[in-house]
Amino acid sequence: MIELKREELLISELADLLVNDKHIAVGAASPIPGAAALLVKEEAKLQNNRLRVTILHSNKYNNFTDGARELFDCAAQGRIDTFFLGGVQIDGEANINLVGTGSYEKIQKRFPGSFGSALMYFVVPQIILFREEHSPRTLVDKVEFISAPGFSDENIYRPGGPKFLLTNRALFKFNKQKKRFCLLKINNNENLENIIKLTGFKFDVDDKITNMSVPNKTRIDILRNKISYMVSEFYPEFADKIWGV
Amino acid sequence: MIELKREELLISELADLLVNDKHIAVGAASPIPGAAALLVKEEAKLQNNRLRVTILHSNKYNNFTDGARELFDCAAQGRIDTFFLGGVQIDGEANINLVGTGSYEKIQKRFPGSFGSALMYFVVPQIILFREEHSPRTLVDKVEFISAPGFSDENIYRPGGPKFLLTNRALFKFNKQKKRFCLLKINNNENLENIIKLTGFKFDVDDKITNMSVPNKTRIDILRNKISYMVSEFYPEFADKIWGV
Amino acid sequence: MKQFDELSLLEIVDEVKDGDLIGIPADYSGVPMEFTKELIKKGIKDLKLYCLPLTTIQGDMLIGSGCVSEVEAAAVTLGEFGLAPRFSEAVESGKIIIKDSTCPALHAQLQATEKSVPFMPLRGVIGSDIQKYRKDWQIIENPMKFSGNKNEPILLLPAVQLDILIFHAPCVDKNGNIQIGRRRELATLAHASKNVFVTTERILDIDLFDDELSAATCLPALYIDGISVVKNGAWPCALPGVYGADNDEIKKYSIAAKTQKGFEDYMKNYLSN
Amino acid sequence: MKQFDELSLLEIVDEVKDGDLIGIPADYSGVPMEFTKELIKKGIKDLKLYCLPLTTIQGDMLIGSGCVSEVEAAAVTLGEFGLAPRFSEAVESGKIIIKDSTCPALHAQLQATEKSVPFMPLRGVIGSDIQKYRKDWQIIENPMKFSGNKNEPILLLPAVQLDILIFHAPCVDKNGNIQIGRRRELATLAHASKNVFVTTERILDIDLFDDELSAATCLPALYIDGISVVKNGAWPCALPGVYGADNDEIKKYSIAAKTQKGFEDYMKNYLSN
Repeated sequence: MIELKREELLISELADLLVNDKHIAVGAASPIPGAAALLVKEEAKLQNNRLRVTILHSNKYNNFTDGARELFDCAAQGRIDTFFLGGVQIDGEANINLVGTGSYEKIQKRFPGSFGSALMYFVVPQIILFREEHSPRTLVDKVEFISAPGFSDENIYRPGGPKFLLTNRALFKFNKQKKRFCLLKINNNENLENIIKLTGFKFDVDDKITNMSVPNKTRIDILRNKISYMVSEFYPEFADKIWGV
Repeated sequence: MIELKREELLISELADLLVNDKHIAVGAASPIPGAAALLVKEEAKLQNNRLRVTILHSNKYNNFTDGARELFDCAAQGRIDTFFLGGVQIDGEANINLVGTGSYEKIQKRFPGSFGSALMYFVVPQIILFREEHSPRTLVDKVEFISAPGFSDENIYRPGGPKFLLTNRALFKFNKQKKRFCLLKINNNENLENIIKLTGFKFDVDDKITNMSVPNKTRIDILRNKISYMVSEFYPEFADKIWGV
Repeated sequence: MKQFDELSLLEIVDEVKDGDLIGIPADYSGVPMEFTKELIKKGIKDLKLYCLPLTTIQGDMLIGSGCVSEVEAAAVTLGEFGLAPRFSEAVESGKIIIKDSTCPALHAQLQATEKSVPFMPLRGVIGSDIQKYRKDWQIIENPMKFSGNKNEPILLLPAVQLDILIFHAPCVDKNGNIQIGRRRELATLAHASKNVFVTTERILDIDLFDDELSAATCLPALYIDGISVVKNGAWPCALPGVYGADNDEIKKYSIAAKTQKGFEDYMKNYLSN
Repeated sequence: MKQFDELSLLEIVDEVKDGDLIGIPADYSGVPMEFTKELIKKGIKDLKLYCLPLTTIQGDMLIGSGCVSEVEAAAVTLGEFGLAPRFSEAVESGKIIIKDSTCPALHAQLQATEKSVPFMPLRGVIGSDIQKYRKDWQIIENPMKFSGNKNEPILLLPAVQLDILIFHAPCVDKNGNIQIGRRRELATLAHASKNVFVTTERILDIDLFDDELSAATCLPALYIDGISVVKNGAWPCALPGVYGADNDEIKKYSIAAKTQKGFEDYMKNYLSN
């Protein structure tokens, strides 16, 4: 059996969520989503399907020519199917916080800021929340600052929103009607009790809950022999750490 | 004495109005304003002054790189000092009509349309109205369609507006307070009575009314030996007709 | 796997439906005349032309051929060859609806769609008869506390989304990126259009995105639904940087089209070539 | 007659006044670090940073040096080297005002000024705490009869005009046109700024407008008030297409700047080089 790195498993899990996309965009500081997008693009190519990937921190995989605003305009136009967002905190209603902890006026710990989340979360049909750390500190009952809300009133223009949340330990699906996450998959060395303990919000559990799926050999080969080198162009430290390329 | 063409006289008259500018823009179908702008730029160069000229129908003298909207954005930003507008009809309150004659709903004679006049007239500090034909048909009491109004209410944002009107026969200055043109100069072979007869609107007459000024030899030389060739790049037919270049 | 769909010209023509709101590039942006010829041959009906910001012979031919029900433009003109005769006649006789506009408004309405906002504000225009006759434009009092002027009326223009856009480009790279150079209004048009097709002089065997500077001259392939190679595809209009306008031909047209009969004779010959 | 003013770096620094609202380019747009060093040496005060849309070491150094009273940004970060420590500390201790924003809002506010309109609408954002705390942002009900949705709340962002913008560019042509390539957010910044100064690696002996394709890569000289040649002017930040970031140096900074003392020691050395 192939020894699989944790990051490779997450890349493969994300890739499974992208197979129906035509255009995937990847924002700042996202080597794992970036690798997943390139992996799906490569697999699509083998099946003679066309898939575009825009990776903002790459020159080679950046499709835009209208300056830094084009990502947001393009997303608002409905031309991006999937985008990834993270969060210092993510809560059970899929609100995300990229700003800090404590009250906003007297902030305790200040983080970088909300980036483009406050628009992207509204307009991209499939937002995948991705946060490696799965702990009561990151997955909270209620975020202390809403960089972008998980849902909106009926009269708000919102074709997009949260679809999945992936962490080191688990994959959740977001139920828009119930405004609640549902646990779909857990990492192989995890168990439900521990996930419940480490998650700061309440969630549903899918009837058919499974382990995360181990990628087959073909996928692993593509990832290690091809995607690794592509990723090294724009995330050299990550590519070096995981694959030594 | 040098035999001066009518067009050369008009170019020289326009040039005199541009000497304090830093950036002059010239729109569609305007060989005489284009030549005047390039002439002033050339004269500025001799005096070691910097003057920019943007001629939309030229590649060489087009300073813009943000597409066709940049002229309007640039003007709205206050970065264009002078622009030229024409009109199928121009009236005594400096309203201009580029659309047609007769009522709008049952138009008699349809002309091309208003182009960018409805913005440029509001934002460029010095708009020079230029219409070669000086007749009761072109200079009317009241335009039949307002492509752009000569003045606006106090609460309307309007840093720009009409400053001068030049025709084959005369140069008028627009008085913003009185909303009325004032005759400054007449062409050498004209007289005041005839101008009054051929002008469809009432106007004031300046105390110091003069003939149009004949350009000096230096200016004529620059025009014929240099500007003529520059103009031939973007208005070849005009340059050929006037200067045979 | 090719990164774009290479189509025949007729396949592109088939994508245009009766009643479509179609984007029309100005004479400096690459007029798709060969496409227009085939569109007229097809007998398309009820097109609504959205000109950014003007049209010349392309619009006049479509109007004269009875393909058009509505035109939104800042100008329809044959430039140095005078009025657009079929346009003028059609407006004078009430055959088409003309939504008179002004250049920056035509840009702004597409920029609203580019950003997916319902409207875009614009200064100027207020007090003109253009504004007076545009029932789809609205004026509000400036609602901002800290920007603009108190009590200032502000014109709001609706977002306009085009059904389809076709333009002619000098070249396209092997991955379907379109070289538009300084003609960035083509990007605005494409961003605001549901479908975009391009006719081009040639397909290059390189990827223009391999070099940062040549990348900067491109409209990215992601906005493009199909490409067709059509030699001299802008004739008799100019294709800036590649060939100039055939002024003799446009002049010939401008004279012939002064009457409907003259136009029809001209078109019979034009369409059969 | 030279078509632009060639200045010394200190002449550009002198154009920045205490209290100015200054445009700050993102790490991918050409960060003018040599300029920033001189600005800190000068002891500038009360700068308001307008980041499009984020700042990295440039903003953190200015904040740590006490030059800044306010920051409007979508993020302040050292990227892969973690939080911007002087920024975080200054916000936590209330030393600076942070106007939290989101990338598209920062673009749109400048686009409003680019068009000289008092505001720009934006979708999204409503219901976030970003919006809640921005008293200069307003929400109106969509006033349009025929576009957008009825009863839809629309966020309006005020036009923002910058006092001054400084960025670092790979090269400039002999007539003062700036090669910005795909970094067109620099054009938006320049259009919305009262004064624009550029530091650059070199001045080319050609006119980039002589060729249509190279013209398309430029920000025109007409927006530029002065240019200074400064070799390695972005170090330790990257100058895309010319040199990469000096990651060792940024990492060194990120560690030193974790404390005010460490920051001061680092800066003493940095400013004296």
